[in-house]
Amino acid sequence: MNWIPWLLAGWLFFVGIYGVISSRNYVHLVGCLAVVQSSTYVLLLSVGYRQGAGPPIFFHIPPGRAVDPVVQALVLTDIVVGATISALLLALALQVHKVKGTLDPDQLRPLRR
Amino acid sequence: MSVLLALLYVIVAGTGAGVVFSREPRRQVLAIAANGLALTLLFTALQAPDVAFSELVVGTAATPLLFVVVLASMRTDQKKESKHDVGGGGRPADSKGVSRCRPARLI
Amino acid sequence: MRRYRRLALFAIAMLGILPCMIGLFAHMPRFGEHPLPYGDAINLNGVRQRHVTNMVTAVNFDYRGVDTLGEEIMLIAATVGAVMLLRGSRGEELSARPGRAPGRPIAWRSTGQVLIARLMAPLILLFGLNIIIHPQLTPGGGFQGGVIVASAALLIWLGDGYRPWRRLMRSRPIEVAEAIGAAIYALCGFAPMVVGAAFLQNVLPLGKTGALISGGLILLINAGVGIAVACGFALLFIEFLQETRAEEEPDPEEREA
Amino acid sequence: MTPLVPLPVAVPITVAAFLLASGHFLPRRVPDLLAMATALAMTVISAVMATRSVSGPLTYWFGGWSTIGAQVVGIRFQVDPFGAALAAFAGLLFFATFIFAWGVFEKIGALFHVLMLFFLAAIDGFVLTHDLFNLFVWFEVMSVAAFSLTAYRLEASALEGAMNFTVTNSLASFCVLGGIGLIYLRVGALDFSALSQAVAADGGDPLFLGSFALLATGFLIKGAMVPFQAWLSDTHAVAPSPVSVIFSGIMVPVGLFGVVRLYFSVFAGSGVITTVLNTLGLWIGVASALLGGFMCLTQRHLKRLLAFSTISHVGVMLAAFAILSAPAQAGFLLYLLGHGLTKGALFMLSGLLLATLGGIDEIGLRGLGRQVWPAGIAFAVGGLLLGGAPVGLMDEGTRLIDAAASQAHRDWAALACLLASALTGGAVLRATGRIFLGWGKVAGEEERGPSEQEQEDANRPLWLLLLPAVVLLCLALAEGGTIQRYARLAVVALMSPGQAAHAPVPVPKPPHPILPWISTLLALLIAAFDLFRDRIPHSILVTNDRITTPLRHLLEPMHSGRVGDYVAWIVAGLAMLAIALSVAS
Repeated sequence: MNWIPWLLAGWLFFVGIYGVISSRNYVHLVGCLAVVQSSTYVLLLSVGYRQGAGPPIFFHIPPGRAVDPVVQALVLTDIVVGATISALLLALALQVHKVKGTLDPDQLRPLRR
Repeated sequence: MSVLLALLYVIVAGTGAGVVFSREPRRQVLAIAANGLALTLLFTALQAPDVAFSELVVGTAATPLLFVVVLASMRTDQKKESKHDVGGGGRPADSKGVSRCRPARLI
Repeated sequence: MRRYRRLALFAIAMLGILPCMIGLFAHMPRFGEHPLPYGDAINLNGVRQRHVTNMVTAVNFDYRGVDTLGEEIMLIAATVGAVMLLRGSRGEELSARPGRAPGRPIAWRSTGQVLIARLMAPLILLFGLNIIIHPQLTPGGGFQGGVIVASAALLIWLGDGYRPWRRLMRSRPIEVAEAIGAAIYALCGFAPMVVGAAFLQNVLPLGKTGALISGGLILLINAGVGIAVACGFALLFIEFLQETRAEEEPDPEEREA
Repeated sequence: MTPLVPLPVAVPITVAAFLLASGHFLPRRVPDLLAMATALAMTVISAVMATRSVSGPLTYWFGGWSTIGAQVVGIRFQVDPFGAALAAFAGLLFFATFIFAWGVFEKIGALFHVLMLFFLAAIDGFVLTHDLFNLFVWFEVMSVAAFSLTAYRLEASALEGAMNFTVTNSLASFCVLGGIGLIYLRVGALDFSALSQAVAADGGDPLFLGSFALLATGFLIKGAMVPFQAWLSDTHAVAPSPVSVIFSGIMVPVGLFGVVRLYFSVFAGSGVITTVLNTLGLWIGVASALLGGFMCLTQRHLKRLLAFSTISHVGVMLAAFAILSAPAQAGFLLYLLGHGLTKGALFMLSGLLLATLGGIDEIGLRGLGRQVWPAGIAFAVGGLLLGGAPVGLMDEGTRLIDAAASQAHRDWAALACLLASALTGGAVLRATGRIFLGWGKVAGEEERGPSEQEQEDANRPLWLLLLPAVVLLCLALAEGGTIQRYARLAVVALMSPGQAAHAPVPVPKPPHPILPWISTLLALLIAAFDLFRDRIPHSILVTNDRITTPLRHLLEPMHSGRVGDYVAWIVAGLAMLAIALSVAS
């Protein structure tokens, strides 16, 4: 049971990377990259979790035992930024499609030599 | 660790894999939204409402929307593409261009 | 590299990584039962020191405010990059003619759709604003609220169509507003230095814990982030949706058809 | 707390925000001037901090937070001479680049300046910070600004180069974030000092090793080391040349510096990690140096050639770091500065060729360079410097590295690095001879150059293009005595964070003075070999081919341009690090 969170983070990380490696479509690749990214969120939040503690919000309760707010702060901003980076990648994919008419990374080759 | 939490982890493992293994981009958009939803639930269970909220608006709404828009514009783009390419040799076959810049023997 | 060779390389690498990962897991502390000194320090002192009840906000905009400045910059850099990329090939002009995939019927908006969109847009907008202004108390804040606000504007597109939406969403002012969002953050950093405090030091009165106006500088910074995020996402939506439009002047051959 | 410390990060960001808001309304030249002034001001501020921090680190707590009890809750910058010197150098390079890019990016208004200023702020934050997550934030800002700058040309190759860059470097960020998660799991802190105490207490903890493997992977991807290097050549070749200047001159070396900083500030207490760096790190460095040098020689696209030479030289830097002794780190700093200046100048010169001659293909440009002969002289000087000529900063660094290597009984590494310099220098000199002197006719190959139109705007007078490159080269040629002494001071504070740099580390016994001459001679020979193929006996050519062809067949697939391949190699590299760490523990 105790391994589950770490195992999941590792699973998401490598399954996403597998997707990136085997992808035949840039749009699909961007989605896989987002999966890799989500693995880091899962890892960080699992690190900050504490058995039986509540969220670090003390609006109704007095300050005290709660899960770690630091990792949450780190992840929270990163999620939003991650979306904009996905957008950047999608914009790249869109332009690639316009210029080349294909999205298969294996059919494209950057400037050689 | 509660059973609920374990279950959510397993669900996320499934939806994450779903994103990777749905090779058809339009189907993948749905998988991405599902993955975002699963992550939202997991983050809520991990007592991180702020993060869950973030994941909810970004992972289930904004990102899938961008994907949909990109796919839509690629489809309209394809039409333009095919029109321009009539008799033009076709762009996807640019592998010819690659063979053009064949290396010189420099070493 | 051939595809199968690439996958073989990946498989071999995974064969190396997996035992290491298992060895690592064996040494991991028990899930949810290890000490979290940093988090505890914030949880125990945050409310007293910052007069806010949401510790995540306290960390984001106060204890680790510089990180968030960097994250905001990242967001702006990414949107600027995406906008630059999309605009690069077509300029900034606005076109209302939807691009169409061949063989797809044009779906007209029903009255109900328009009605729902018009009703929902202001509600969602208010919801987003509400999220933006309450991070000191409850979950939410500029990052989440900003995305919601930008999405609310999209409902105008759903309800009334592209042109009214674009008439409202001029990219130039939105760009300026995005920059102002970043500038607010940076200036909130500099302002305390004028009175001899550190960069981003929260020198404003903190207010009463649990009140709307509490947390001092946190509120200002958060508002700046909200503006930047809302405008950044609005710009992304504008530029991406613009991509689905056809060019303003239909090609002659198409006009014949 | 001196109020200077936050400025290198905060001022560029503020100016960039102002430019983003007002870029459309300002007269055309204002963004140029403002960006230049900012870069120059940051250079000065960083230089002041560099001198001041010699007597002890300048610590700055952001937001006024330091500790609650024993727990660090804030973020601090701890300015040490090493980091401040890098920040000053970054400012200088950006200043020169802004001059060089005067008016190039008019199409996008002030956006180029906005992104570049974000970039500068990120580099400064990266080298000054004393907090692990903050390091990650600046690392990622650096990446994102760089992603956006790469694809400016919107040609197919630029887009694909940018794609590969974005995907690989995003993975680098994820690896770093994962590493942060693992170390936070054990220590529950992010401040370097707390982390280093924890590591010193139990250096063999698998969590620390795993964390290091991920962090090192992330930074080595950015540092373009074997086997993570493939993205670099695609990206540098297609990025606009002012951007390439920054990439090669500072971004990639600073990525490597991430490992240096992390090792000395956090992981130095772990014997396992020290062993692994000392062996595997050295091999990776030497392998990158040789691979870069060899691939460099096989290129005909000038910017791609220079990109591979960057891999080679950064490999030398990694090898220097991996020796782990103090003089080697001083050599690292000097080499980094010298290389950044030289390589920056060379990228500017290739940008000049793109602007004036409209091409970048070495063979296609054969003899055409005569019109811009002053650039040819500068090119030759750059080639000689890369080739290890016994003058200037790079040579000063090389001598320290060689001395440290022989002190640590790693002479073979020094010799391999010498060979690598000769290879890259030879390649650049060959290109010089071909483009500017018209030597080395390759019949029938002229037409086979890259077919894509790559010309950059030629809206600047020649002298304006040439000036920054020449200034950078002059700086690279400068007598390195003072800087060498400063570098030897700086490493003291680098290697024992928080301490003052009291006395410079002593210079070890210098290597034989003939070594740099051998390297230069070798470079000239390599260049001559390629340029005068027709006069070389056939049997030698055949033997040469017999050696190089298998090597090329081995190495070229690594740089296939397919992002899947690159990512597969990244996983392989991660596996290599993980296995090495678990074997050593």
